Amino acid sequence: MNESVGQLQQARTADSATIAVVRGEAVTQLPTDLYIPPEALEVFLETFEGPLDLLLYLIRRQNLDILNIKVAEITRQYMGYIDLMQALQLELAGEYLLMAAMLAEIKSRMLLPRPESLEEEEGDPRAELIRRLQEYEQIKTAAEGIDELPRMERDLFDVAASKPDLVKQHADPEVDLKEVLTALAAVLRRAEMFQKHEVKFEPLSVRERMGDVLALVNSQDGFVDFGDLFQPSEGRMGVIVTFLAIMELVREALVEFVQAEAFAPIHVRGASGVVDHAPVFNTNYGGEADSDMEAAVDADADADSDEDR
Amino acid sequence: MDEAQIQRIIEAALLASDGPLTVANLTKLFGPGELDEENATRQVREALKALQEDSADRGVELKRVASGYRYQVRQELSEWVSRLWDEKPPRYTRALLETLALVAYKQPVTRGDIEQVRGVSVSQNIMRTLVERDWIRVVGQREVPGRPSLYGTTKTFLDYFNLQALTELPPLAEIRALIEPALVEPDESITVAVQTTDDPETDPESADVVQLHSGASPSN
Amino acid sequence: MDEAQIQRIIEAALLASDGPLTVANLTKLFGPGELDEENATRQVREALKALQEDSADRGVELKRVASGYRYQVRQELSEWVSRLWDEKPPRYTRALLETLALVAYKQPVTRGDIEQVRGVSVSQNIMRTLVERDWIRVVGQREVPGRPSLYGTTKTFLDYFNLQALTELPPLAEIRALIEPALVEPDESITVAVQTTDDPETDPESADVVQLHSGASPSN
Repeated sequence: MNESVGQLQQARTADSATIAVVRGEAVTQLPTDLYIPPEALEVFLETFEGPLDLLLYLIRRQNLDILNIKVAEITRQYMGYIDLMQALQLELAGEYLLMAAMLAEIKSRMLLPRPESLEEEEGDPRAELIRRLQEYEQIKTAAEGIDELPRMERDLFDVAASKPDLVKQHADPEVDLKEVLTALAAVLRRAEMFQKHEVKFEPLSVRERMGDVLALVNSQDGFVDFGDLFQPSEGRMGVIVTFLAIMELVREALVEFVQAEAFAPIHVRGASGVVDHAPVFNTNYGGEADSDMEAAVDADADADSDEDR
Repeated sequence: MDEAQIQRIIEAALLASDGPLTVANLTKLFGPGELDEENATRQVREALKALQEDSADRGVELKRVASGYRYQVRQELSEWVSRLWDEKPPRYTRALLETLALVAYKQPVTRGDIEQVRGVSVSQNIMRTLVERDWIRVVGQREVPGRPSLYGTTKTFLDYFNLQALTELPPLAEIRALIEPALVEPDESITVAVQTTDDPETDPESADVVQLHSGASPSN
Repeated sequence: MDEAQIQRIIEAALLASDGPLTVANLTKLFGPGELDEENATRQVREALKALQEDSADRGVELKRVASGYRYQVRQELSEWVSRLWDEKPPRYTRALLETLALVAYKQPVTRGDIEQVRGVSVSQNIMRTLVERDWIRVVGQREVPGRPSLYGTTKTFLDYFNLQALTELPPLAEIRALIEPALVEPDESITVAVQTTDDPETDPESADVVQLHSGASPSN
């Protein structure tokens, strides 16, 4: 019997006179190999995490190899505890009784001679118990290992400096091009439900150039030399696209041509909405020609040819 | 206890504490005999001074405030540090994305043109947002009553979506295929999925699935 | 941006942040052009390395854990720093630690698996505590009748125990080691903490801890 249990027992005997205990001596009512006084038994029991833990303790206390359990002896001790707990009317978890039954069964099987064939079939009745004990001890050790790891709040502490005044930053939403295309698909579906005619789109190259031309015309006080709209460096394709863009702008009455007299320089200006200059280029740019023009572009430029009609 | 250790303890305590600590608070951290009994306060003050000098060129500085000493992040770094708390940017509405798509594919267009195709009115707000983002711009006016603005896309728009020119946008045929998927070959269809929000935490190095080796030496 | 400034910003961010930050988090703090576009990650890693070296002799250390980098008080200074608080750090029962160990080493596991190994029922309370601390979480269901939840550990668990990955857990003892009697010292004692229920006056150091000596040596 050790000191702390002794102290505990002394503390407890003050209000519990059921069993007299002499310090350092095993109590007569208890099995001789139990070194725990009954007063301490409840605390003792609470220190175990269950029947496997208690069994492990009993085995370790005898310095026994798990593989070499003297089942009879361990069973006797284990039963001793169970009896004692019941005698003291301690609340006993069902798992302890289950283990008691298992131990009793193993013990009886060890004692009874069995036909060899059956023995081979079922193996050592202790094997399952040993496996469980090993598995449990492994986890018990692992839990102790985790408990020893340096951890926050006990061995390590989080640190923080006080924050500066935060600068409120406004971020623009991110958009994936696919989202834009999905949105377009949705709007096209809707448009086709509501409208008889197909929504018509010009080739994108022309559309883009239309915007550029319009912006250029408007940036130059709405008056630009026709020739200045073309970039010879873009080559034939570029010139055609620009030309188509100007034609389309004229057709949509967004720009108009101005020529002072025959063979004079042609100028392009933002449409005024009022036709007041005498020689104005023909703005009656028909739909048929439109398709021809686009066909021309398609024939020349692969990049544009896949545009939907 | 040597000065370096006193400084280490004070630095650690100031950073671990939830609020500022006074010289008295700090002095109490030391056990009997760890500071000179007569000079304890002076020793702590000297350590604070040394730590203050030491932090002169660092990201945090040791400051004395009304209720004691504390480490604080340098105000001039707040521009960067603030980004830790940046709110996720809001997402654009479907109406805005549709409007943007129509400007891109049908430019130059007026708001009225867009409304006609979408079948619903386009709020001035949407146009303003797109202009402020510098994705669309006014390229002119249509000479009809009211002289509505004509919109086109900008260079910024192309840059944002990583396009050299509008012609790099998928042709409308592909967009239409999104409506009638049956018409395209399965492996030709472009997969269009709205990106789910990315998890900014994701670090490829710290995956959740880890192999457990029992007995193996821990990897770095 | 020069290295010193990158280091200052990263140090400030790590000290201002409420939790660990990944390299990706840190890289995002910088605006366009502030880091080399191609080497941004490497620059951040180098700054972290420099800060780690720089903190070698200070009160706090820069440590990498599962969910990123964080500054923390050096373990050897916890003796002093813990005096800042009156409260004792939380203690965990053996039942909780064994349950945690089973989830950590055998994940994914069901409550039934845990009960099987421990030989006793696992209280709902323990599972709830572990989930609320965000140390374990449900990672799926086992496809058997009743579809019991499968549990696994989280990054928060690793962070709390100062680990980068599960592989850093102490290796599970070999089964063979368990059955060598030589490993058990005769007078090895089991220290067991018994949780008291409600008496706040009780000093945990005295009454609640019972020494159970497995050896036979009687004390005087």
